[in-house]
Amino acid sequence: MSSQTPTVASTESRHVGKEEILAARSVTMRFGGLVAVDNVDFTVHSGEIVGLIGPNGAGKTTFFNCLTGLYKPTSGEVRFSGQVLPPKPRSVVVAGMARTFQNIRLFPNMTALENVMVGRYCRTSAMALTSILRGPKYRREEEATRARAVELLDYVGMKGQGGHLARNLPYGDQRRLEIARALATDPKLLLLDEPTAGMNPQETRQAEELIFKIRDSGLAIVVIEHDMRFIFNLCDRVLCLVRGKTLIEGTAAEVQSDPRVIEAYIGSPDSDDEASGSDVATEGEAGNA
Amino acid sequence: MNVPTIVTPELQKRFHVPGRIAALAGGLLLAASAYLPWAYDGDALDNMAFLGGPSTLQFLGALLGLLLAVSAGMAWVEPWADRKGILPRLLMVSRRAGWTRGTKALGVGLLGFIAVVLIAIALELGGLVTIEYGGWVALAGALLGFVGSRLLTPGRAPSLEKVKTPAWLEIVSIAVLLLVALLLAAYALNQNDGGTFLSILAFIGALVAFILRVGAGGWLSAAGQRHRNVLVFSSFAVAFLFPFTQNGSDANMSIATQVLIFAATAVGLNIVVGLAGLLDLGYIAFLGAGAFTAATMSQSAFATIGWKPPFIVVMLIAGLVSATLGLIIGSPTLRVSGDYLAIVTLAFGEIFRISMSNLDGSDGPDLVHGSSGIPAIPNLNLFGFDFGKVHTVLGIPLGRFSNYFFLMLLIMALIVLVFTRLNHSRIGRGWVAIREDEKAAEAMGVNVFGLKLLAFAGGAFLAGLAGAVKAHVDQSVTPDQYIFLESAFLLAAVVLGGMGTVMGVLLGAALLKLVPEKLRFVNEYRMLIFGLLMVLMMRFRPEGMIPNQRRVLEFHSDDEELVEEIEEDLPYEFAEEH
Amino acid sequence: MTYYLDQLLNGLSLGSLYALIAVGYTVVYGIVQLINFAHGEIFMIGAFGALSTWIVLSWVTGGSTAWWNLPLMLVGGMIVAVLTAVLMERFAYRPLRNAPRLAPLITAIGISIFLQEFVRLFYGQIPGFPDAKAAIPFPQLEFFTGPAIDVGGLQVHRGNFFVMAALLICWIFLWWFVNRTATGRAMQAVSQDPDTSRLMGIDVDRIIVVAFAVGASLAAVAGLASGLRYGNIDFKMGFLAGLKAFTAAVLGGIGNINGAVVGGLTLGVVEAMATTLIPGQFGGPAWKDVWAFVLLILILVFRPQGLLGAKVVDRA
Amino acid sequence: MRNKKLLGGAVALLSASLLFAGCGSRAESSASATGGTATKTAKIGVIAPLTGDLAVMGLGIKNSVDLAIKQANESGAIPGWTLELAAEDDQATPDVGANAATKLAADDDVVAVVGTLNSGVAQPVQPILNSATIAMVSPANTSPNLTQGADLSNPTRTYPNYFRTCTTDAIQGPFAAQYLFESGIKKLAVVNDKKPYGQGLAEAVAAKFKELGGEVVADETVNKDDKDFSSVIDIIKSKSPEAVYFGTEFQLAGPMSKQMGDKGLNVPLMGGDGIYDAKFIELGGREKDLATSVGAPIETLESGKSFVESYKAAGFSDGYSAYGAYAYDAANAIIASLKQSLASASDAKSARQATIDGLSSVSFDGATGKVAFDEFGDAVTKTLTVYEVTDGAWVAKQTGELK
Repeated sequence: MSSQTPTVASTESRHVGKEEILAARSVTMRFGGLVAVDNVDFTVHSGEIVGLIGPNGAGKTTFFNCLTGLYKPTSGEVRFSGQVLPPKPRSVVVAGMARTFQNIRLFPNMTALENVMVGRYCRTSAMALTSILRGPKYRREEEATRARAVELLDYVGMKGQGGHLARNLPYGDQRRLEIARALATDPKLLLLDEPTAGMNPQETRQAEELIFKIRDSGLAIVVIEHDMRFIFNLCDRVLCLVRGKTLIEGTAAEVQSDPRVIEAYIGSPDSDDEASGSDVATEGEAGNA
Repeated sequence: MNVPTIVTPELQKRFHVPGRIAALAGGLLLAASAYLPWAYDGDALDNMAFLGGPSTLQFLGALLGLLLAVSAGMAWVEPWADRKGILPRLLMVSRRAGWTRGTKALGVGLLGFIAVVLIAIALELGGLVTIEYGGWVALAGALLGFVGSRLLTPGRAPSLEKVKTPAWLEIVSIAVLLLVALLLAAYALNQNDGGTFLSILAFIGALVAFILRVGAGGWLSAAGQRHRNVLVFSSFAVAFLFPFTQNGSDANMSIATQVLIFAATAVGLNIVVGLAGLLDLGYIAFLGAGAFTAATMSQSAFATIGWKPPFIVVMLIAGLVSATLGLIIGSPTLRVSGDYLAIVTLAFGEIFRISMSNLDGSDGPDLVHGSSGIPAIPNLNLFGFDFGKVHTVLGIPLGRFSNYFFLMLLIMALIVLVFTRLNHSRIGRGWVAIREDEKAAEAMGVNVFGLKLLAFAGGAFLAGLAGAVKAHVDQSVTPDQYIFLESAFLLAAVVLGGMGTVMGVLLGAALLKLVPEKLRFVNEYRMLIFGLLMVLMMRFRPEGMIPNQRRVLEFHSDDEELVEEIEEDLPYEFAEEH
Repeated sequence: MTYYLDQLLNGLSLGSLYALIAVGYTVVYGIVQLINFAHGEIFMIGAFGALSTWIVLSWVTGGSTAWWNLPLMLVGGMIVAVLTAVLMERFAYRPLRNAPRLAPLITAIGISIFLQEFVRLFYGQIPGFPDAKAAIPFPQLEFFTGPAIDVGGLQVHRGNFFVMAALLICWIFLWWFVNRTATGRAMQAVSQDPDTSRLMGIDVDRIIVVAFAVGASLAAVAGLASGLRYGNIDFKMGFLAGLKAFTAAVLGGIGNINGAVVGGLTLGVVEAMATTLIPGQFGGPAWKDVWAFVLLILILVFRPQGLLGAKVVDRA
Repeated sequence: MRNKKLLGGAVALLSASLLFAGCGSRAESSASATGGTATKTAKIGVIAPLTGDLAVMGLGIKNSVDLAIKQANESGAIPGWTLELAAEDDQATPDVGANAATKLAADDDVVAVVGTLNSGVAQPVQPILNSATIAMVSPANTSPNLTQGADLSNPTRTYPNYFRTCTTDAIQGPFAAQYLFESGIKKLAVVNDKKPYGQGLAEAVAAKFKELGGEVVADETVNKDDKDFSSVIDIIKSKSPEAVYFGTEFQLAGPMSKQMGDKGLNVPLMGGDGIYDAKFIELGGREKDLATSVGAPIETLESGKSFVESYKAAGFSDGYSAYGAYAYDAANAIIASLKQSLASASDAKSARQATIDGLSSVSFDGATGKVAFDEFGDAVTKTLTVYEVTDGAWVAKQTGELK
């Protein structure tokens, strides 16, 4: 298969001794006649940042959704820490995989702190009766939840902003809050869907720092991004998808220098998809700027 | 709201001082008019035909007038605050109050109050000629006050909640306020005359508007937050005292008991609609299921189930039966949401009603005698306490409905406890998250389906409890009591009062049940008004009378000034009001 | 056999009535994703409009029930129904277009109650009009009512012919309107993507008004048909009919005009057959509405796009 | 210094106004308003739907009671006492009815109540009035259970304060069955609207008809909100009955009769007193349709005629409707009992028990015939009349008693 390029071997060798967290094997996703993801293999090890790139319509988000249980792959399997997870978003979160959304999906009318506290939902256990009776155990758990949420807000650089409603936060903070919320689920793997979309260079730099900080704390991270500079600064490894297929997988430097990637982004003259071609062109420029 | 601005800011700037004088004079004029006769004849309202002896309503009017004068005049008194002494220190506090805003609110409220009184006099005695000169003086005063207050510039926003006050003062204020509320409510309820009742409502409305706009509301709610237990306890204490104000009459207690049953059901509905954001148009079925369960297990000769356990057990079973129905009705939520869910619940409600009328022996098993239902349900007897008897406490006889009122009060306390504690817990956050964005909630590991079912089952359980008591209060249960319109009424109580709050729903339920009882002359038009009210509320104040602040933001997100104002008020973690 | 054909015919004629009303739900839903819960009341208003027209005519004609009253009554009913629907859209729904989903639904319930009560309380106040607090007899026009016609052993009520013919004509007209006129095509565009349509210069507000008006016209036809067929109208007639018609719209696939027609006919036949075919205690007329609602729930749960498929909207 | 004066002045003004409110010249005035009247007051309550769908019938009841009270006051029927009307709206809803009953029970002047219209509303009202020992006489409740308890084969009176002037389903139904059977009909279809009145009546008809040896070929129900009965009619038609008995009110029966005709089911439709109304014919009732109504035709009774005349003379804006005459009789029965109970009473409240006791022995000729109550509180009169639609109007066909 196309992923069996020599580059893979070299990256694998770099991760000897590291635990394999996520392993997708020949994942295929069909919608009717359309093959959105075609036979993709993908591996993530603990403590690494992997980038997922590709022109619009390449199937990045669909692949993401397959990984996070929003879609059940038509064929192939996704193993997380060696286990095949049931295709339910909830079980995926409980297993230790958390995500953010391309178009921010916070709980707009909850405060920032509450948003993060919702993230703790799957790591806490108080049920209806305990919540009504409020014994010492409940109080301890609630206190711990709040403390953790405050801590996470500090961690992503939103100290003291917990009282604001999510909908009224500046754009950059909303992105950060989404990450804090995802971190609240105690993930082993964090999947970020275009974390810097729409950000200015300064905000992008801050996001970059945040992501490094998270990686240094031992989490594995998968990032979808169009901003090439961002991706190549950040990622240990990069997977490039084109029309649902793996074009290349390798270190940032390898992918960056691969002519096929540039071709995929800027489009070859015989490109059959006008719309995506032109979109990609502008984005490619932005990325290279 | 697109009300054209007649009073422009420029106009206000120019006529600020005359406006203040006019408001002051109007208030004093009104206060003075209370000593003049307002009505030609004593039959209207509470007899306003006397010179020199104000009736209660006139006295209340005078009180509002004085309040207007004081509030309008405060701007001139305040400069003295720079001196020393105890009085100037009080004035320092007054600087934090929004007197001008209060004056404006009171100007409107006062005009409304006088208008209601005069219209009631004219209607009850037949024509405007029956209004005596005092009435016209009062109207002139109110108009003067209104125009004057409109001409004032809005002035500063109140910040009374930042005033540091000793704890005893706060506690005493809460208690006094609730006692005043009790007395006002008791007084209003004892009026059988629709005009008087409406006038008192107008008075309360004007007073509350004033208190809120002045900023005392902020202070009170801050005080209430600090002494939440005192607030909750004294609210229930005051409600507990209510039957003792009735001199042994059961007439109002009958209504009050029904208000409580209705409100308890509405609070249950509020879990489903207000917190979890699932619209349920068949909610009355749960109340019905509870009532039918209790009826079939009661001591009534018409009861169809031979097993007659003690009432506590019956109540639990009724709750569980309702909760089971809730689970069934909630199960489509796995696949259905939004408007479709509303329609599914509506259909379930209709299925419940039709099925009950069919369980009569000819179209189904004879479980509830079909449309005739189960009558002659005896009174409860709990631990030797006979609910049907009159019990005399401290020399005040407490009738049958008072007994049930106390029982419902206990159940209400339980329901409020359940509602608020769930709301401020992991579960409550999960519900709100589902309401806000179901997909995101699921992706964050919230057990969406489980929580939705819990909302349905929990709300239904509470309604089932209320239903079990209702069967005994009404002493008969028929399917006709549980029609779609009742579900719409419940929803209206939630919507009018304020989604997601307990206080709002209590207020909404009380108004919806009380107004038709007290305003007999609108009876024929009550459904018309009710329908119109629902439309207008959605248009102009969709967050309800006592809104959950979250909702205010949801509905008025484009009003930036308001958003900022509210955000400032928000506590660190959105501790919701009650 | 004739018996079952009779029942089938009952079902089809009842279903035609449902279908005429269901189109109103579906057209509006297709364009603004709004369940106009008050649409049943438009059907009722249409019937009252037709009756009022006849009453006014009878002041001149002395109460003639000749066939030529029909078109005039139809126009009268339509005018009143369309006017009500347009006012409703303008003053109640339009301001809520960007409000949370709950708001329009609650508004609709409010409007529904308001319209019923308005007719009940004030219709009889108009001089010369009958009191609407109870059912009012509907004029029985010659040719369209009267004894049943014998068609090969089947007793077919003349009202059945009228309502089924009305449905057929309206259906053809709608097809032409939606596919062959500029306004119709604009409607299609708005239903696909309102924002883009606005950018393309389509007056979306106007199209929405048109959708309400089209639905109201058909509801008025249904109101007139109902009056002729059953001989009386009352202020409550809209609630159950509206609910059933909504069921029909969902059954066929809400947002899909052909779906509304198919759904209406299916529901009518199911109801008529449930009366007959379900044996035992849980069959018969007493349970037919239960079965209709069970069908509605099953459809919503297992095939929310309906029989013919509907506009798929992300409802999360 | 001045500021303190000003504030002091304000405080003084406030307290002065409080003082004024406390002691005005109002005390003596209220005394003079109630004093001075020579007679004592007793009230007869009415609980009926005065607003809403059923207001027509409720207002007829209220006006008829009002008429009886005015007549009694004019003739000085109870020396030393003035009767007053206390009408409460029950909106045809049990909850509201219970509130109305509680309100009346709390009024010490109320001695008896006429009401309710609906059996469903009577159920919660009965116990409330009973515990206040207030007599309740219903002009319209037809459910036998209200007087005879749950087990009709072993009747026990549940509430000793409850009486009624109308007949129950247990009389009217069998009478209709008897009439149909005797007029040669052997195959009957029975339909009801699933409301307590209609269902009770239809069941009573079916039972008696079978007992007489006739055949009930169909027993169907319709939904009270429906307009289309064609499915049911086809079912009935396939059983070819000779008559259809429809337990319901005129709102459904009229259209049903019309649709039967349209479908070619040309057999008479019969109903109870709920369809004995001119509106039935307006809404589609056909010639030869039948209805039963309690008592002899009102025109044949001297007392009935005088009721109709005085009702018209009183100038009420609404007609006396279906239950006006029964309500008039109910009020007169109460007044008859009050003549005894109030004579020796010091106040209205103390006469309540005696009023209940007196009602059991009341007997006079009322607007609907003889008015008296049996040991359960049911009307003793078993006289009923069958009416037939003839030339677009109800015409009395046969008056008789249930055998």
